[in-house]
Amino acid sequence: MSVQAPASGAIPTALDPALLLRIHLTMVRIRQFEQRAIELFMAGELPGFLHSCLGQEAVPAGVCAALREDDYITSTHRGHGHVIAKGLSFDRMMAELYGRTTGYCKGKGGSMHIADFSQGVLGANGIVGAGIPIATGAALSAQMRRSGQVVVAFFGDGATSQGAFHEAANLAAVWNLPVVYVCENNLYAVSTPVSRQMRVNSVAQRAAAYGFPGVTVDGNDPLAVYEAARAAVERARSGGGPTLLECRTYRWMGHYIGDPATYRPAEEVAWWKERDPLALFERKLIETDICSQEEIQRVHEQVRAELEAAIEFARQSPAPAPEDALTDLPQ
Amino acid sequence: MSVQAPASGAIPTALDPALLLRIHLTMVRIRQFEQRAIELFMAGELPGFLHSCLGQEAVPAGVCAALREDDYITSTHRGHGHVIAKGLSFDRMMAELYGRTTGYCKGKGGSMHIADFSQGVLGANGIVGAGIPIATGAALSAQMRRSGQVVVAFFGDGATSQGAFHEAANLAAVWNLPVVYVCENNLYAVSTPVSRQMRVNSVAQRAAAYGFPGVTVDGNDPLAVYEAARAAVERARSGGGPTLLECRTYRWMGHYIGDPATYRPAEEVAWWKERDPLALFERKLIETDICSQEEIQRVHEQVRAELEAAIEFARQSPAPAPEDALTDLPQ
Amino acid sequence: MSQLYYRQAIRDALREEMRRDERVFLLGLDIGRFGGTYKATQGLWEEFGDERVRDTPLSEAAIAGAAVGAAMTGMRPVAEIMYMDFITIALDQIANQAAKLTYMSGGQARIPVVFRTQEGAGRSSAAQHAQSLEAWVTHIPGLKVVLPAIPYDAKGLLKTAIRDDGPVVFIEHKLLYGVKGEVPDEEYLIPFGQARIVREGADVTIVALSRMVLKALDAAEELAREGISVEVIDPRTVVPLDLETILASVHKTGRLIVTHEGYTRCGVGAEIATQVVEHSMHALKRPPRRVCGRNVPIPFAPVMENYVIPQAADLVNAVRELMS
Amino acid sequence: MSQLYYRQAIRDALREEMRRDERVFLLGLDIGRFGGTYKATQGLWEEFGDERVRDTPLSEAAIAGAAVGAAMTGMRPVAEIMYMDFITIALDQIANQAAKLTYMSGGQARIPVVFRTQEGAGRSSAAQHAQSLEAWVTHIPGLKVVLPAIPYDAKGLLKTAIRDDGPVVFIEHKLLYGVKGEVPDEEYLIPFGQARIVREGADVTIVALSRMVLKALDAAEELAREGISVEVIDPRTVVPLDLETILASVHKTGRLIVTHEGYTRCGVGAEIATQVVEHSMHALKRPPRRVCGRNVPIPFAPVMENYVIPQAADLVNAVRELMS
Ligand SMILES: Cc1ncc(C[n+]2csc(CCOP(=O)(O)OP(=O)(O)O)c2C)c(N)n1
Ligand SMILES: Cc1ncc(C[n+]2csc(CCOP(=O)(O)OP(=O)(O)O)c2C)c(N)n1
Ligand SMILES: [Mg+2]
Ligand SMILES: [Mg+2]
Repeated sequence: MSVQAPASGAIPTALDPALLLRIHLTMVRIRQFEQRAIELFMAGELPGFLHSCLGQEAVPAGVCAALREDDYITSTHRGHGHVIAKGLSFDRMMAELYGRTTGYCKGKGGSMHIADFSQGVLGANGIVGAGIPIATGAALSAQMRRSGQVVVAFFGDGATSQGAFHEAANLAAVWNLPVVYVCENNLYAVSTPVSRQMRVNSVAQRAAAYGFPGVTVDGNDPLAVYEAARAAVERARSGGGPTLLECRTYRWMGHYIGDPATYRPAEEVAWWKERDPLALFERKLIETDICSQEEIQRVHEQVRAELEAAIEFARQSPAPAPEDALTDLPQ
Repeated sequence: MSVQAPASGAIPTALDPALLLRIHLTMVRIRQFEQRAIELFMAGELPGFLHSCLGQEAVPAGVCAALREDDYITSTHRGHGHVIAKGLSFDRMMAELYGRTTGYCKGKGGSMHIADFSQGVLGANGIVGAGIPIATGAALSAQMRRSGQVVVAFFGDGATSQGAFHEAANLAAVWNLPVVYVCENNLYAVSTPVSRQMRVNSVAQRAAAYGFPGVTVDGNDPLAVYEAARAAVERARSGGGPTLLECRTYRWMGHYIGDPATYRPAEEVAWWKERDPLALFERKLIETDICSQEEIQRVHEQVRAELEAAIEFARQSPAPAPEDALTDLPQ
Repeated sequence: MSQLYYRQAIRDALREEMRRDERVFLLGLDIGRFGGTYKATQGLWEEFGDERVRDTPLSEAAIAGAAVGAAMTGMRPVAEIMYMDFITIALDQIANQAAKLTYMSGGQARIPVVFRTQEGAGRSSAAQHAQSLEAWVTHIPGLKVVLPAIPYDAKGLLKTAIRDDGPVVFIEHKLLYGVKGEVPDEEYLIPFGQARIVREGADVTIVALSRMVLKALDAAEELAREGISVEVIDPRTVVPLDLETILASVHKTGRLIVTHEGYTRCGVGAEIATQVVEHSMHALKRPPRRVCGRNVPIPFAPVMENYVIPQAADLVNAVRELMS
Repeated sequence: MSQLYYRQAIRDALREEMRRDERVFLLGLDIGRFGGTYKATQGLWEEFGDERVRDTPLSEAAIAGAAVGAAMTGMRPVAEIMYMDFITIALDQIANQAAKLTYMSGGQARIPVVFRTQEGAGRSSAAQHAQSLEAWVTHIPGLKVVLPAIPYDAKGLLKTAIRDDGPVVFIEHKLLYGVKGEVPDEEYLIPFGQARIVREGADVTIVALSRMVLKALDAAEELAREGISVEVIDPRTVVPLDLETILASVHKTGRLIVTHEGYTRCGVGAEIATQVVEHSMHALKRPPRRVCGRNVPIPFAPVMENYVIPQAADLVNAVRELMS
């Protein structure tokens, strides 16, 4: 698969500046959360594993900007960006990463399982592809309850090789469910490049097997993502059924923090880092006079303050007692 | 999905008459085997279940005519036709249906699990779709051993909704394996019409998700099947990779013997029965002067004699001892 | 009281719960107009239509997963896995998702889903259509596991399963569908975790699962004629397990047999026997016995099939040995 | 003799068998250039190339199924399921196909396939990356099940597994890869079905699986200081199981503890305890004890994770109780 350049171009004037700033804020929040999480992890403060979505911020930011608050998402092992974009707060996320009782999952889930049902986050998932049938079922539920909700399943390129993807996408097609399948194609599943995962040139092509639209967009351009997601979400909400939305992007870090990612050519990494979705978007915002460099600076500072407070919150939060492990089974 | 009329037309003159007669013989053998099996089953002579492929004879006959003896197939719950076409003999098949020690599986497998590794029959399978990854692995083996063998996976329309189909087809694409995926689209999975199994108009379309060709042919025309299979097998053997070959056909009986199949409109059944693949082919053979009505008659009689002998063989064969159940585990 | 077939009891439970609660719906293969492979959903599609009795494509992973997603978001699905052998395909959603999401989310997820399935040998269905795999789901924390043996239990337990707020694996038996039994006309529920003493006795305790309950009764009948008094206990739910009732019986009889069709090795029988021994080894006059499925795949030919799954005669022999 | 890491012992076994027999090849996720998640295949891709060290798409069902098909037709694949938790996705091919095809075909199919996988908690990987699911595969007739605890066993048993003509599930432990041990320089094989007496003792028998062998040794060491003598037995293969060695030990000590990380309920511990009781209840001075994984999903936070899987201290306590 050839690596494509992100579409450039000006910001469509029709877009509400408030929306643009919201998307920007989300991207900053994801960026900073991920950077600090890496630091904390490397400092040995966080147990377990960390899968960073640095470099992929535009996808969740663009997609979730097209969602209602009561819409649902399912997420993945690389899920911090998704849940931040869906509205989760730093403090309880950080507390979860620290394994504290104040975390979203009381320290039972950790980085890979953050969930907040009150915000429509049905859970990150450690089994690649497993969120896809779950999202499909939530869409069935929305359809049956006539709630007007839409569901987004986030997943990676690798996940499309799973049987679960196939079965769920087909089911959604047959039942015309209000679901958007968002594939973050970051060109690798761990060390395996897409060219060794599939023989088609785009993930979007796979939609042909199910009879619903498949769309590929520049996943480093939050507005391209937003526009495509908005169209797909509208389609879903109005009874038009599922869409497969492929967002081409790149993870800056290794598969997990600690993976040196020597399987990727240095030039490829450099090429993508130059196309930093946040920097590009900020340049656009300034060029289009949506906001100034200072205002952007201020956003970064606000987010930083919030994040440091969240880290403090997490550090100060109580660790679970060993026996807490015995609670929270079904009923 | 719309029901399509089988392509009619004359027999391509380029085809070797011996090949045509071989295909015809295979179809007669399948037809008669299935008819007698139904009778024996209804008479209470055969334990278990019976999934009849009456009406679908042209597919295995056409496909297997394109195979070498050392090529492999995997089969399904509706597998008698496949294994007859691959060369298995009536006597040991019947003995297996009777659950006798002389059966292909010594009475351990039954109708749904007939296998003969010496003839390349890697087994019928009771799990819908499960033969597809196995066939794919056999193709990998053939490729690695540079044996020049090709593998055919037979399966139904319903099986294409299984994750196993998706995962295996994708793997075969990536590794360019010598495998032909033959879907017998008989328009139903048990009671569920294809329109409620998928939203695409043809199974062949699903190949687009993998990047190899998908072809739809009239599955009631053994020569259309043969030609398409030959092309796909040649492609596979010469390193061209997999093909998905969809053969549109119809099962005359219910899903299993005993299923009244009330879920199918009577006109639909009648329409298809008129397109009896065997009768149509025999008419063509006569019209094209490949053989006479009498010669055809003689084939039927020969097959009948062979079949009655096989039934006798099965009836006379010893039943297993209870403790035989304890043998034949791996090593 | 009416005399109903087991399959009718299942159907009535589904119907009553669907009438009572519109969030309850069914999905699975051929459960609609076709009425299910063993006709346990017959008539429901006619009453509730396509929306609530949903035929699916042939996709067990998606059936289970869609049920999980729907359950998490306000519905109460009853998903059918046609044969328990096919649970292999759905197991990620059942064991890694349904069973764990509540816990992993720190108690947030409520997943009121029932996975109905059917097990058992005896129909010459061979190795991939006759397994009794309750041990697999029993092993996984977070799943409740129910195996009704009679129409009365089938109805009362299925209604409880549907009202339960967590995932339940509800395992029917293919050779029980055509068995009749008394079912009250008025509504009733059977709580999980309460064993049924099917027959009282003093000499040997047989703990039997699913269809083995019937065979245990046959064995007890025969043994009674020899003057041996057998107590037959049906746990009905193996998670939660009513160990107390079993222990009380063992304290009385001093002899334990556990019987199920599932493979002996690492089967539920090992668990029950171990729990009994852990608590009451001193009460056992003889070591416990397992009369369970042999450790081979299930063969096609009836003579072999009958040999690998336990029969009443096997129970009779085991009891006699324990008494000797 | 060399001191090798467990991961090196695995890799050496693979390398030697691949050199010896060109039909042996590997397939799985990221096993090639990446060297495997726990680096157990590092260096093999460099030596054997893309063809024999095959990175696959993320498709566990196809990985397992392709291995079965290749094994049936003359190859000897070693398929890797990256975490045992993901076996859910491959289980149809492992339990319904690999395990049964030989039997269902009346003995025709020869399926020399090894499913390598890795289990165990202790790395805060949470509920879907830390399970020890050996009970599932132990339950299914037709599969051999191997759990090496030390580098020596890992190498010798993996070589035996690769040469075995039937399907073998070979279960490593994620926290053992970095443990060192003695491995002979010359070739050796370890037959299946022979337990290893890891430490001799007179008072209590601990049968320990996988990483629990190490914790059992720690416990034995501590207890020795109190004058309690513990015998530690590692079955190494649970199918086939060397019951004789276990029984001999129990006859000597009269006290049995079984320990593994897998969930207690319906775990392998229940099977081993039951077999011991069936054969030798009279030899037991006290009921057998299970010190196994608690019946909850595995939590993320270390303090809870350490609580749900057994620790050496839990074994020490259990032994003290048995001795009191
Ligand atoms: C079923 C399953 N198989 C394998 C893994 C191990 N694993 C975790 S993430 C990952 C790669 C996922 O690739 P992709 O879907 O492209 O997502 P990305 O990591 O690139 O965001 C793998 C193989 C898993 N968690 N689940
Ligand atoms: C995994 C699995 N699910 C369900 C079944 C039950 N079943 C047997 S055949 C069948 C329908 C298969 O339909 P199709 O693939 O179209 O083949 P056909 O019967 O039409 O030849 C079903 C649902 C099964 N055997 N395996
Ligand atoms: Mg990726
Ligand atoms: Mg069909």
